[in-house]
Amino acid sequence: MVRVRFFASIKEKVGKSEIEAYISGSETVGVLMGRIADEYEVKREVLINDTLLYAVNHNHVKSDYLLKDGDEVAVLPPLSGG
Amino acid sequence: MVRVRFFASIKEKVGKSEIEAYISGSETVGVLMGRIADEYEVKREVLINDTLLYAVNHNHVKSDYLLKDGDEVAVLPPLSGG
Amino acid sequence: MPRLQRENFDVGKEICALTSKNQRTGAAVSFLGVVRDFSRGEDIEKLDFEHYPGMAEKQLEMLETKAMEKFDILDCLIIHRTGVITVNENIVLIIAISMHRRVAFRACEWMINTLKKNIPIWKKEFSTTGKYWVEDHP
Amino acid sequence: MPRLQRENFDVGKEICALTSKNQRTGAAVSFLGVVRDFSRGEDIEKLDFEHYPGMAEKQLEMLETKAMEKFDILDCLIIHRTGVITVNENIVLIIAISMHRRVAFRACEWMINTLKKNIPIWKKEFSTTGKYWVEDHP
Repeated sequence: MVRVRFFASIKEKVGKSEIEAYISGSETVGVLMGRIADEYEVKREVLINDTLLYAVNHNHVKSDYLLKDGDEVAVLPPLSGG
Repeated sequence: MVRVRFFASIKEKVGKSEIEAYISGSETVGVLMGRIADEYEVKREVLINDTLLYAVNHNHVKSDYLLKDGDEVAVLPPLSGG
Repeated sequence: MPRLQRENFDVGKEICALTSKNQRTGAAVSFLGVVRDFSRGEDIEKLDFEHYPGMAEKQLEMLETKAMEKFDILDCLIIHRTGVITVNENIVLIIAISMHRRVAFRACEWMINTLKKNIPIWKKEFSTTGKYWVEDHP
Repeated sequence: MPRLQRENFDVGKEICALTSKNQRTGAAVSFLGVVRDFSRGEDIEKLDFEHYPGMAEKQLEMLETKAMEKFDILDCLIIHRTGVITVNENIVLIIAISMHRRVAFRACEWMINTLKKNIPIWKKEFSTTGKYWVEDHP
């Protein structure tokens, strides 16, 4: 089980700020995003595109990062602090 | 007649903060400095060297600047504001 | 230690607190970001800043640590506000202090550039015609 | 308008005064120079700043004008203190405000660099071993 958090525009598109998801064996962030898109009926491009960043346990990761049980995953739309 | 002002280390070396000097026809800042050095018995290098800047009427000038009557000339040792 | 806070900050007090802690300080360079009244051709009324609690704080700490490693500075500080901020109000303050000025300029500019790229903070603009998340790096 | 003054200045107040005059301001970059306790291998007690009255003010005004012409900034301000200044006290403050941060960094750094080269101000260092005019550009 992993916790998945959405922020800003992604949160509005998915309609949730966080969900929980089961992961099967060795699953990457990218694969998980595909499954979530299907399950929550949002287009895959919403959760998988070049402008997004991903984080696992508060660290930036790439979409091929291998998840493990208990991870906190986050989908970060283009940052605009400052 | 021109007014000549000295600052910081130059003022201490010449022993004066300002003097008045007659100028003859078309005289440059450099030529005037040579005459002042002789008259006030300081080495020519004190008033003529590559680290100095000159100003006439509050504008930076080169040593070949032609003086005219009533000018205010200044000898500026290396600046160290800020 | 960086700060992420709703309240405003006092720019002079923060710079002074940093410089007076270190007698070697010769230069303090600061960047202050404030809300512009105009953006992308629209009149702005206010901004609303959302952040990722936990990650934003952690990444800001890492940013200060990296700045100290990367540049010959004596200290640095980042303060970023969250929530609703209106026109002409402070958003972010970044200070770098050093013995000589050049590195303080480099460090301060590097920190604000890196903050914009790495820190999970998002800005919603409320203009006279609507509201939208800002999703580019001007 | 630049200022050459004996009194100290309030950094936050000066930055705030400048940014609040212009609602287009997105960025304010400031450089604050303070007296270091250590210079050229000697412990410093205080500095004494002499200037060329008339010329210093005029050249500072020209410096602000040139910065406005050279960079896409909204406004700028230079304040330099004169007379005796002790360790950790403020010497000089330079502020540049702009819509976007990059030009404010460039303008602020250019102004302090140019001030050091062009403005007739001289600094005498009083160290534990003696006093001397500073005659180089570190």
